Amino acid sequence: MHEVRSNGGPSARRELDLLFPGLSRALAGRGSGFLLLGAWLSLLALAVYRRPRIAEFISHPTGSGLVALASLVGLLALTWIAGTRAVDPGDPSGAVPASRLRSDRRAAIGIGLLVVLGSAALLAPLLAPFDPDLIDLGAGRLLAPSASHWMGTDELGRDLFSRVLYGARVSLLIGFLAIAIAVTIGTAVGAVAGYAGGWLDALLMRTVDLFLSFPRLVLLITVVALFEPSIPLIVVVLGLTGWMGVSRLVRGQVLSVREREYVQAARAMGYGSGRILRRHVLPNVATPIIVAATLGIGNAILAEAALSYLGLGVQPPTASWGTIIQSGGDRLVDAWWITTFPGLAIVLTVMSFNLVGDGLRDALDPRRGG
Amino acid sequence: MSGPPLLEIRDLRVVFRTVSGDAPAVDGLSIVLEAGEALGLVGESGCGKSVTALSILGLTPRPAGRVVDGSSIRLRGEELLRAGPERMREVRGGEIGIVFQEPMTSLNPVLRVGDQVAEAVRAHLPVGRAALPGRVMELLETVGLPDAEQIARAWPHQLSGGMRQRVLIAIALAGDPDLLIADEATSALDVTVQATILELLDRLRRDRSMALLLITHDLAVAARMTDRIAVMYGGHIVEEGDTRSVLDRPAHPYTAGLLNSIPDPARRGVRLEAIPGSVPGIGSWPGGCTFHPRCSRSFARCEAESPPLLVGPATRAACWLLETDE
Amino acid sequence: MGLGRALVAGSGVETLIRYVGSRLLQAIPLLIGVVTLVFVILHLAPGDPTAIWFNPSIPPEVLERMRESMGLDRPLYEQYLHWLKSFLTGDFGYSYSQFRPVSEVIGDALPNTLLLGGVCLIVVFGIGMAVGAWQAVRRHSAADSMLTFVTLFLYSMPGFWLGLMLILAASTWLGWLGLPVSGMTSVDHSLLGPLDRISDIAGHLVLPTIALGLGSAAGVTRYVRGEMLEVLGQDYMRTARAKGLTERTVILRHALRNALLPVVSLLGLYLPLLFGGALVIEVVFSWPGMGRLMYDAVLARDYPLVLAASFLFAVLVIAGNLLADVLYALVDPRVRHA
Amino acid sequence: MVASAIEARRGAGSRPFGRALLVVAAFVAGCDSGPPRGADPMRGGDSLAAAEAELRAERAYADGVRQADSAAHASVDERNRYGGTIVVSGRNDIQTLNPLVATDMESVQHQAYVLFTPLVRSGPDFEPLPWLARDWTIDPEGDRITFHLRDDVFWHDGVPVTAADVAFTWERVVDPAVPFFNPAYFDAWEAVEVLDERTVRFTVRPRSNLLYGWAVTAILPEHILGDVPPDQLATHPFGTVSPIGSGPFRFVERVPGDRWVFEANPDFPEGLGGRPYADRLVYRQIPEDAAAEAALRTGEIDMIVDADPVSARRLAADSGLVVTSYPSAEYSLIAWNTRREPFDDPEVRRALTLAIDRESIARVVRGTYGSVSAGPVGPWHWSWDPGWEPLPFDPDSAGRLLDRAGWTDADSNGVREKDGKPLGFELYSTPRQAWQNVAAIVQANLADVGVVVEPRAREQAALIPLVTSPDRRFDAFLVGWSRDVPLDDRDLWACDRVDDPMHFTGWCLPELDAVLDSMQVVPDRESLARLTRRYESLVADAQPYTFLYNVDTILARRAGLRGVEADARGTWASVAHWWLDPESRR
Repeated sequence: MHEVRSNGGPSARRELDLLFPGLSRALAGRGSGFLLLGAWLSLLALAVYRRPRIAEFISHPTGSGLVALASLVGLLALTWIAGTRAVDPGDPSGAVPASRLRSDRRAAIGIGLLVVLGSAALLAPLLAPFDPDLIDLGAGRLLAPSASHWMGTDELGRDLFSRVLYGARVSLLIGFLAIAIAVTIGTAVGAVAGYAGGWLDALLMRTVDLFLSFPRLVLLITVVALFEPSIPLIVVVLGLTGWMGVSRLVRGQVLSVREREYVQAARAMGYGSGRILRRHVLPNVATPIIVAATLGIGNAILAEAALSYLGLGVQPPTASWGTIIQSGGDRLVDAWWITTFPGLAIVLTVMSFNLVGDGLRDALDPRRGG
Repeated sequence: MSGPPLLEIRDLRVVFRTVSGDAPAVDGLSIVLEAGEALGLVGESGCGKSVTALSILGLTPRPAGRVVDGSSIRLRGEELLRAGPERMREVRGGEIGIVFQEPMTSLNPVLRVGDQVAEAVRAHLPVGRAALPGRVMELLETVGLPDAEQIARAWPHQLSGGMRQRVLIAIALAGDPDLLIADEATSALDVTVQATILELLDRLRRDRSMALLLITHDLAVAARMTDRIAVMYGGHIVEEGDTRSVLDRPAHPYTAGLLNSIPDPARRGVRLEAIPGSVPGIGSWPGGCTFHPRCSRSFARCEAESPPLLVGPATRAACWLLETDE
Repeated sequence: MGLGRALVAGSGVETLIRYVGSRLLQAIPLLIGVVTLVFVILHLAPGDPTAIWFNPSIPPEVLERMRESMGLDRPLYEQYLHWLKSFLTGDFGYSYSQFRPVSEVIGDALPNTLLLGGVCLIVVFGIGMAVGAWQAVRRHSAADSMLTFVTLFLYSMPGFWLGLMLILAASTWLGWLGLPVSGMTSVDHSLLGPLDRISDIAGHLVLPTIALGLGSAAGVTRYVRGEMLEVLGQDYMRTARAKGLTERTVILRHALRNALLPVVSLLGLYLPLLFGGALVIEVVFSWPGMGRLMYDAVLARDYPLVLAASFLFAVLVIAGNLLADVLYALVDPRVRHA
Repeated sequence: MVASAIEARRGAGSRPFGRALLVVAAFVAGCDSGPPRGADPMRGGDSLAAAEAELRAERAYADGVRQADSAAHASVDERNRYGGTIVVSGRNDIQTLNPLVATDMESVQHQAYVLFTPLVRSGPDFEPLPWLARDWTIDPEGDRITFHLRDDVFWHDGVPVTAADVAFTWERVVDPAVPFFNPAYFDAWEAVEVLDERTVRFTVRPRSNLLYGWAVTAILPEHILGDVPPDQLATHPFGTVSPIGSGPFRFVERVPGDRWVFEANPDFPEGLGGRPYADRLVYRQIPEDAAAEAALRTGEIDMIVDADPVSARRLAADSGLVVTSYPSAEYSLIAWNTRREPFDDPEVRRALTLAIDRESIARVVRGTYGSVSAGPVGPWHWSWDPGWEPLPFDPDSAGRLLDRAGWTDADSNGVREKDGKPLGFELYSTPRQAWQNVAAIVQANLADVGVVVEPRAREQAALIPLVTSPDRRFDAFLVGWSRDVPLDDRDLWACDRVDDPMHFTGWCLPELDAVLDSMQVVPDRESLARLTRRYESLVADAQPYTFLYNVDTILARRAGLRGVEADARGTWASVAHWWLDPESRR
């Protein structure tokens, strides 16, 4: 390490970042600096602490193990790159009205929570203190939360904290995929209905009404009974029954955008409607869709949990938060932790999605101000 | 006129809280208005005119806006900034009426027009339920609305822009105020309707010997309607005097610049001059004389020190040119 | 608003009736569509109504005869036509899992769901509007940001989990409250006088209503707060204050009336949510309503009961949306007197 | 000599397969935990010793309760035991009181003991005792039986119960148009003759448990249902809206999905015990265990029938409550589909049973209210031999058996293979919580001996076709089942009925067919017991099922409710003698 120049000019501090990304910004008292540094150090500590498990994942590669390793490396790389980027000059903070700030802060908290939850889910195989399916019918059954078992154990002696961590993977995965399907279908239907108008619009909207007035439960149970209940099935079913809201939203936006001059201009220049839709209309509709999608993921996670609680969602042994809650349902009074902790995990996750969704919506539409 | 003036504002300072600290919107404004007199407060948008009007009525947009201590707004000598909420309610509509700029959105869409006028009447005058409709009809007729009966029953969205502005004037007059503030009252209307509203305001002022504070960016409108004019820039008054003097012998370069940018039939063919640069946003006003960066005749002192109102040939202006005898 | 366009053409009551009429006409194909879809999906699922009776000692031939008596051996379209004909003539058929005519089964369950759903609706919109408006008026205050956090927290909570936590609390540290944790009526209900019966049911309503309503109440609060903020920023609020009206009048007479307009349309959206969402809550609290009935019926492949319940659910949804539209028109003069 | 039991699998009290799945699954839904503080075997403790100690303590507690009960009996004078409303709650609603259609335990018990007066009544060892029939004589050739009825039993609408009612009931039960759930009870009953108002004679074939059908099937009122066409009896409102009975209690009202209310029948004959002590008897459906427990603690209900072992542990600790249990006909099993490799090999089946820790499963799922099941006969049956031991939990010999059967872990990847095929199977069950726990334990146990288990949860109506259709698309099937007094298991094992729905395993043995056939006709109990022993040993050797655990029915009641002597005949057997301490009447 060559000597650091006395005045510790910016370039000197930059070298420190190579080893400790974000350090220079932390020294400059910038919040993001502490965050990056904290992330970097904790990821390193995890890698060191879990050396044996990493070695085992390498020797006996399993699906989830590889995902965990890949995400550990990925997160380290991300933090390093973010940390070492040149310290951006003081941004000219124009007179930003306080309300904009608040909504950004809420979005920031939401995103922060999501990053933590997401990485915890991805790194579950490394983070989990025990194997989630390890049964201990002896002394380990139904232990209350303690130092060794942060969230206690269930009736088969399995460590609840590990199961909730692994459950996060299932619930988050289902939430994202279901919304992806719902938003895709919704956007397609909404865009075509909004843009085409006329009888096609009426037909599509009547179909939307049909789906909205359809008892979702009948479809869910029948599909679960018809096919083998599995994560892809739940995702498809939630996706198929969740797109109607998005389609109405998109249609409204497309209707308003369609009248705008630049769209008529494009039409005048002879562009095909497909191109117009893709190039001009949809980008302007993107923001409300993103907001709807973010809020939608929260609802999808809630729906999956309810389904699993009714025994219709994710089938054991895969543990999703809903199934864990169901397993604790009849031990509510004396093994309260089995039901409580997965519930809290759901609330925290859904809240962070809602925080981000709210923050985005208010930031993008200041009139409704935070 | 003996006794304190109808309205006297001295060193009014209003700031807005932003991410990077408090930004001043009104920075040391002082004006005086006698009873029955018409004063034009003229300035480009963003110079703090509307904030001044709202502050007079104690309606500074909270919580972002804040009237800084040391400011003073006296109504016939009574300091309004220290008046309690009940007193301020009596003043609003009872002693000072205000008409805003945007007639299309200033009426409550879900209440009938008559109810919105009656509400204002009952807030200040001891009018019984029975007499109320009559009083409302009378008000609507005085503001020149033809079929008052039908108008009273109508909903706001059923009236044109001009008719709605007349209703708003009726509302402002409901409490027989001594001072009427017209904050860009005609800017949103098209020219023909604008003229009829201005003529109405003038007639009402005379009939009721009511003071008028006409806030506008349009010097021509101020010229027709007011006895005196105060030109506002950078949150305070830069020139003030009786209308004729300000129009004919402006002492402040900014006022001169404003006058030159008005198309005047007398100077047909002469190229209109535009004042270089643009009005700085709230909170980013330069030091010294706020106009100096855009003033073609600015010199060292302008940048250093903010000039007070100095006595000029016919008007008073905040410009160091008056002191130097160049 | 569809209604708005219709009302623009004419004005007054007869347009309203014509509009409602056209909406009801549109609803008929929709209802038929829903019920047909349910019929097809149910028959696609493996297993059939005899599943509930699948008794080891019933010889196969008896089971066969039972299937014939239910008409399950006939081709699908024939079953559908037969069912549709009887359904349209008001004969909802016999529920094999409840051993009673379907109309009777639904007759018992529907009022309970309407009761729970109705009470929830009142609580949800009552709290939502009051808290939302109160919060908006105190914008940027500590109370505002605290409430924003709390409503977000409650809005993100799974209803059934909240139900379980309420049962946990009611049977442990809140035990002294003696809140009933299951069913709709206590045991000796039939012996009670009319007044006691009402208070008995009310007692049973407390926990399910909280479990079902809290999340939605938080949702409505957030929505009303947003609407209220928007209204408070409008110009006519400034006019109202400039008139010298008291703050209370300004808020109640001017702000609230305008903010509540869109809330009425929210009512239409929440109707199906409350009755659909009630299902899990009804299962947790064993509330004898339509949700639990539907859940058991679908599991037991009780075709007539599921079809009738689905039809009713669709009617509720369509009626809800229509009601919201009509209410919106009545409340907003801009639509009523275009 | 006829044995009858209310808990019969296929008798009136039996649970249809479908219901068996749902009910038994729910029945064992809660595995148990005790309050974390108390010494609780399910909590593991260190060894089985702790579990035994707990069992002994449990029995001592039960005996103590019985003494307290009889002491109380003597202390309170018989006269003021009358009065009060007894409220009983159970997990499932009574489906109907129409005996021709009822299939679930709650409905049948209310028919036989509460609402109606059956022809005969079962004694403690299920031998038939006089009830509606004062006595009966069997002709020397044994082909005709004549019943003499009491003259003091009336329908609740005042009409006397006569021989015509008995004949009418028999005609409907055997009528093919009526979906009676257990025709096997009466297939030895050929014809009926009404000699006079009080005498009815049947021609019969020799049959063991001959009269058992009449103990569990209530007599129907001919004057009400006489002219109802047989095929409409099933959907007649008699069962759910207006049941007219002849028993100790009369029907008052029903609130669907919530409760059934009965009141004492003042005209019930003294000879049969006279008017019951309680004024009113209520049955409430509370599916959620936590809710039922809370209702019992607050006194809203007096007894939980079939309580969940989890709540039972907690309730037992409460001084104001009493928890007892009795062996029931319920048991759980894994059925191996012997039509598929490798379950056709008895060695493999035996190894799988040896490798499964049934003791832990019983303890986890049932706590002290269950025992490892040794075979098709359970502790509730009169012919049960306590000395008959189940296979031990012995993973080592299981491993050796698998090696011998050719399943070895050549590539030592922890999973045994044979000719390249790994040893593993899918274990099907419904998504009930108890089955998930059992499946998880089986998965862990078999993993230790190199067998891969994949639990598959399928909703009941979808699962039934899988396991009952001829192509039998399953390897192993975890299910709850209920036994029957006549032990007529021919539909499970008979070689000529391999394709019947219930023949899951597809395993059969000609010798076993002979044993089962003779068990249905042999007249005396000693030879019936001997044949039953032979039946048990044949099944134990072949292990077509891995028998898991027998279930004890748990009754949790307020101390103030007395006279509840429940045994294998069913909870409501002694309902007429239940009474409430005067001060604990609501």
